[in-house]
Amino acid sequence: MWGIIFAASLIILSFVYPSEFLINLFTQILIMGLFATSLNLLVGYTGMVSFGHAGFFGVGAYTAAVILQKYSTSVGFAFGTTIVFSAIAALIIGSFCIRLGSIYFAMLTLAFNQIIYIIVIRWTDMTGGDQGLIGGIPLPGFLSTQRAYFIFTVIVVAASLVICKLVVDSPFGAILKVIRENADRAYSLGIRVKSYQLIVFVMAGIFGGISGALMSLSISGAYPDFCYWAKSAEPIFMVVVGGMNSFLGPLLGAAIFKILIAYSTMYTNLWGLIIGGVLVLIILLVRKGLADYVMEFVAARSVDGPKNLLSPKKTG
Amino acid sequence: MKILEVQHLNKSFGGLQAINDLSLGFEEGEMSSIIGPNGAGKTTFFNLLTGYLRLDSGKILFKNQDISKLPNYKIGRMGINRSFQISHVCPSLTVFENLRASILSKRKKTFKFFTNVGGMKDIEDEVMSSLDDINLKDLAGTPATQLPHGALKSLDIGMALAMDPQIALLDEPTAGMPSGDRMRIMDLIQRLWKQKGLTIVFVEHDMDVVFAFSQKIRVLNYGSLIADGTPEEVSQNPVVIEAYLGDED
Amino acid sequence: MDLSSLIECFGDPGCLINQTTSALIFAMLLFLIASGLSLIFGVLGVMNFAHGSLYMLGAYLTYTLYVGTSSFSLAIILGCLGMGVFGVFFERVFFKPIYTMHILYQLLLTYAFILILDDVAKLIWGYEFITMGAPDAFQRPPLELAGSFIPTYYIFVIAVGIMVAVLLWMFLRKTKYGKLIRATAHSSEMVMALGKNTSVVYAGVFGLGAMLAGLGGALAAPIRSIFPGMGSDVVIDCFIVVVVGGMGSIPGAFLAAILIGFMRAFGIIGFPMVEEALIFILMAVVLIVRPQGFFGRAET
Amino acid sequence: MSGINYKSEAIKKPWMILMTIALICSFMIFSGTVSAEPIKIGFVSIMSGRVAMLGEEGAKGAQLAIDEINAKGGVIGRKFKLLTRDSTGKPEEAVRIARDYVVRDKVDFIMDGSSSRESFAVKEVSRDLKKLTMITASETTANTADPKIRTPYSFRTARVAIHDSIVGGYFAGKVAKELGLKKWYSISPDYAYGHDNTTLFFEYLKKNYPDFEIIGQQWPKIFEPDYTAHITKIMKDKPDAVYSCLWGGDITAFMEQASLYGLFKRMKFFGINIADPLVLGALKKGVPAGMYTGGRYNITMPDTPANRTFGENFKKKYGTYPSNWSWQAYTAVLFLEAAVKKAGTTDNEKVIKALEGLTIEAPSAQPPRKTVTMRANDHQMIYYTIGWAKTISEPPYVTDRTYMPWEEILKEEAAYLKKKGWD
Repeated sequence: MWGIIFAASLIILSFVYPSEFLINLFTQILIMGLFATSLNLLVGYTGMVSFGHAGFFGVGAYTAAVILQKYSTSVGFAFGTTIVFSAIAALIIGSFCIRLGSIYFAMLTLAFNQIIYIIVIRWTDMTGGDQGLIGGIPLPGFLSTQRAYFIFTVIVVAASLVICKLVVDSPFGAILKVIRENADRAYSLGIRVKSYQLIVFVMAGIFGGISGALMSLSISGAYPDFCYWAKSAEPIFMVVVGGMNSFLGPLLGAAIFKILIAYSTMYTNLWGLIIGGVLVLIILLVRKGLADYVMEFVAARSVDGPKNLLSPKKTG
Repeated sequence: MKILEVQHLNKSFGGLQAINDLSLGFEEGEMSSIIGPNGAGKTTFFNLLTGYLRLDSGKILFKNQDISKLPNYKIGRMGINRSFQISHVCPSLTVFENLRASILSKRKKTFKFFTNVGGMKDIEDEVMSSLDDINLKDLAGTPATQLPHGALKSLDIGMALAMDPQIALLDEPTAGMPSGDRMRIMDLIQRLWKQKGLTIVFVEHDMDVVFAFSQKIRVLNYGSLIADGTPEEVSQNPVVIEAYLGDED
Repeated sequence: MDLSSLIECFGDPGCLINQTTSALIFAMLLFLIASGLSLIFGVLGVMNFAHGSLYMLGAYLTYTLYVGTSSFSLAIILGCLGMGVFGVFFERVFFKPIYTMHILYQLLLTYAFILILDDVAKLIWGYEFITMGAPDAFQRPPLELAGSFIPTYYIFVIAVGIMVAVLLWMFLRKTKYGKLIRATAHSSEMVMALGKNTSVVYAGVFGLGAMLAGLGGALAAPIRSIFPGMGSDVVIDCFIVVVVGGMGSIPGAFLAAILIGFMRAFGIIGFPMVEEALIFILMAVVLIVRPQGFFGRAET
Repeated sequence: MSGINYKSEAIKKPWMILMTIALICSFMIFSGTVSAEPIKIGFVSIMSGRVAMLGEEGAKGAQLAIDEINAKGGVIGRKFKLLTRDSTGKPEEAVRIARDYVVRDKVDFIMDGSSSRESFAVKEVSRDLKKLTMITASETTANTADPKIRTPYSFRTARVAIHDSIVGGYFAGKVAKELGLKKWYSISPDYAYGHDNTTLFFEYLKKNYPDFEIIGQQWPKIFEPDYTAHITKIMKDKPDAVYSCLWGGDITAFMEQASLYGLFKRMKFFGINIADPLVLGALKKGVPAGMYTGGRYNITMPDTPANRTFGENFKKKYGTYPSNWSWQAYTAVLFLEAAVKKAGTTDNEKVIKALEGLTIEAPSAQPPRKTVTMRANDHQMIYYTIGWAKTISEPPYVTDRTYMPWEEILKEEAAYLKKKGWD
């Protein structure tokens, strides 16, 4: 399975070329890559544009952090509870959101995202309020070094990506694509569109929560920024820049985003100009994610000449 | 035995009475057509039958079971499948993937999460055979957006027929085709109709096609049934001639 | 949750007027910005995240003009016109290509402009927060009414807000251009079919929206501190107003802004810690129960 | 159009640094002195968005100190070099940058100039990688007072909420006694610093002036643009005095809106953060007189020659007077210089030993002292200037400054720590 090869190669890489800088950077790239891929289950595969995905990132981050800080020392239990809580949150929010179409769906997810943010800010004794969860998160011995945590992240992210890939390539995934393309047709084929949308929404919430938990353990703390609406824009950046129609597009987008921020903050305080500029260029000129562009380029070369390179614009 | 029956159906949009006290039934295994001027309520009637629209009053019976309140996906699952006036296909998916959706839904294999859909041999074979039925086998790999109009229409129809429907409601299957292609696609539909013993209802404007392929013809005008009978009866029916055929030669 | 002081406040006229004025001032500023956003969404069908940045640029522009000309009225007028021109330019260059794009690209492009415009503001006006201070004409002591205090500047802003609301409504209802805009909102293909040049309408609408946001910024400048990034919080409140009021409807935006203004003003007394959450819950409820909001068109 | 500001220099800055380093290196090679690596300090803070002044002002203060030290030939034969990076306000970025400083740039010390949230995240990095970190901005008491949270590797040269509150309560108690201010109100931002500072202030006010009552408290969210609803509520309750620890853009917005309501004419206002030069500089319409402000940092508080020269040097280099974040970063570099000189090496363990209990001369020492000290047990700087004053409408905007002797401050602090079980 290519998933195992992908994970093994990263781990070997971390030993052969042990620059800690890259390890820290790649840990965060992988975490944000999983976060973006979980959003792409909704956006790229089911056509549901959610602008509130950071809510689940925050739920995951705080659940794992609070449990490890106060209630237990087992990372497994923390992740288990994270999955359960993220699933519940996604179920509740999803059951409301799937009734609405495109722009209203985006607005409702944004509203729920901010409600989670305000709960986190106001519930000071559990979440530390505006301050965030301070005092560090005790990690068990085997996770104490940066490299150990990197390997842990690689394993968790690779496993999650493999599961996502299986689901996307399964019959369920095929039906999701039909729902994205033409929900009316799906109904006439006897497909209960709403339940598929809810299931994929919950799945995206779970993996969003897992990436949140990975992040809070990696920086040993959870902060309200994780569930602020601006955080929801980051995975959308990664999905669009990386490419919506290819499975690893969002992961590539996460790498681009993180590397762009890492190097732009090194030389200037105007990182907003750079990130914004890159985005405008990609949207106005390239109009496709990087991975999609490459895939189409390759596809055009092999099958039937360059004519379908200029595939018609994706209609709204 | 009437497989699908409608009793005193009414549907109005604001002031406009789209369907006016309509009652008719479809015999099992029968290939019948519905004709009428534009705006006669043909598509509205199909939308009501398949649950895309809620009826104001009246009853829809499928094998004597009242389905007027059921949602569209339940009706679709029971075997009442349709094609659309403007073909509803999945643009960026390939022809194969489009049709596979019908087969998967028919075989109730959509809720499988971890088996690779590419590897399901039985499904693949069935899709290929359905493609063969509608002569689209060689276009299996091309995305729907790049299909010529004729192929697009047959894909739309194919997706409905692939469901082995109890009754297939085809909304203007030959719309926008030159007359030669029309006959060819109707022959194809007729062949499948005989081969699989389906019940087919199709909406059509081209009178040659109507009279060539319908065992029964229903004429709708302003939402009410003005004629219902065999092609011969309908062609002599004065009301139809006056309201619809008019100066038809 | 202390409902007692809320009930007590309803009893005491002074407190009632106080909280009403603070509700109205918040509502009017919010309405000016949100009306532009609603108009742009109604006609262009694009949810413009960068609208908050237009409000910020309006505030900065007015501040600079006020420092330059030291006449508040001139600063406001030029500030608004400047923003109108900027809006037209902004639409022609950046927005034109995205109308037919997938809604995801639209959201992200407008979000990208928040980042860009914030940094542009930081480059030009520096990172420190700036306060313009109320112009001398309004330094007079507040109006006393039955134990309540209403600053003169707030009366001015509320008056301007209501005036603009009426003017905008009449403009859309009565004038030729207004009808053209509403027709384009309804279906741009039809208007194009009638031979009207919709791109002029689009540019005009965006310019008008930017001007309204600029006016909001200009009026907010004297009483709020101006800093790069002040737009991004306001834009969320604007979305609530647009959604609750009904996407594309100006009267809806006016009513929703006032509702949210009152919820804030009296929420602070009744439910001090959660009044912000209440507003988002309102947005969620409206989206679920009646997605088209008060007066919006039901989604066909 | 106010001229292009410090920002464009920032873009030129990397080239300037590169050039100066090239010069220094070439100079070192030719002069044959021990050509040593510069002592690198990694400064991480937020330099964009709403609170960009935290990072920008901190970096300016640190750079000024470094330039002064390097001009005198540096310390143990090596010059200092400051690396600055913007955490963009994201905690995970602050952590990643702090780790990069240690791992890639091999910095000798980290300087954490970020707001409370990111500073707690960076603290975990200093604990994790055992790297000496100077906290120069976060004022939340728990950062150094709470044994569970503080780490042996971090020191703080920022003022602490507990000290501010003790002095505030002491000063306000005196004024309240004089003017009989019985009914008090508070409006502070709803986050750790806001709650921490306000509750402690009232605790110490009670110690100095027992018979007062709090008739109401408001907690607007941080960066709230519109305080009118809060102001009208306060005006309704008609307190005698209002305490607030709003700061930066929030306090200016609040004062603008409150002066329209004439709030300051109806009640005394105790704003601990009014005297910050950024706030005073921003208040175009002049500062309303008769308010009471905490000293925070001001060129005239303390009114000593050392502080005056520091202020003038800062203005010469950057065109504006230093703010609270500037002198705290400046003092942090002075501490590092003295500790490295005393330890004779930049090895963190030894420098930590040298730093504990170290006393150095600093412009911000509270008269009569000229020095500030880094306390050994909780790594917190003490003896810095905390005073209160009354505001007047002309520069320097503050008059009749009063200070509380540090002995008493420390006594009160000890009592507080015992009560909190943190001693």
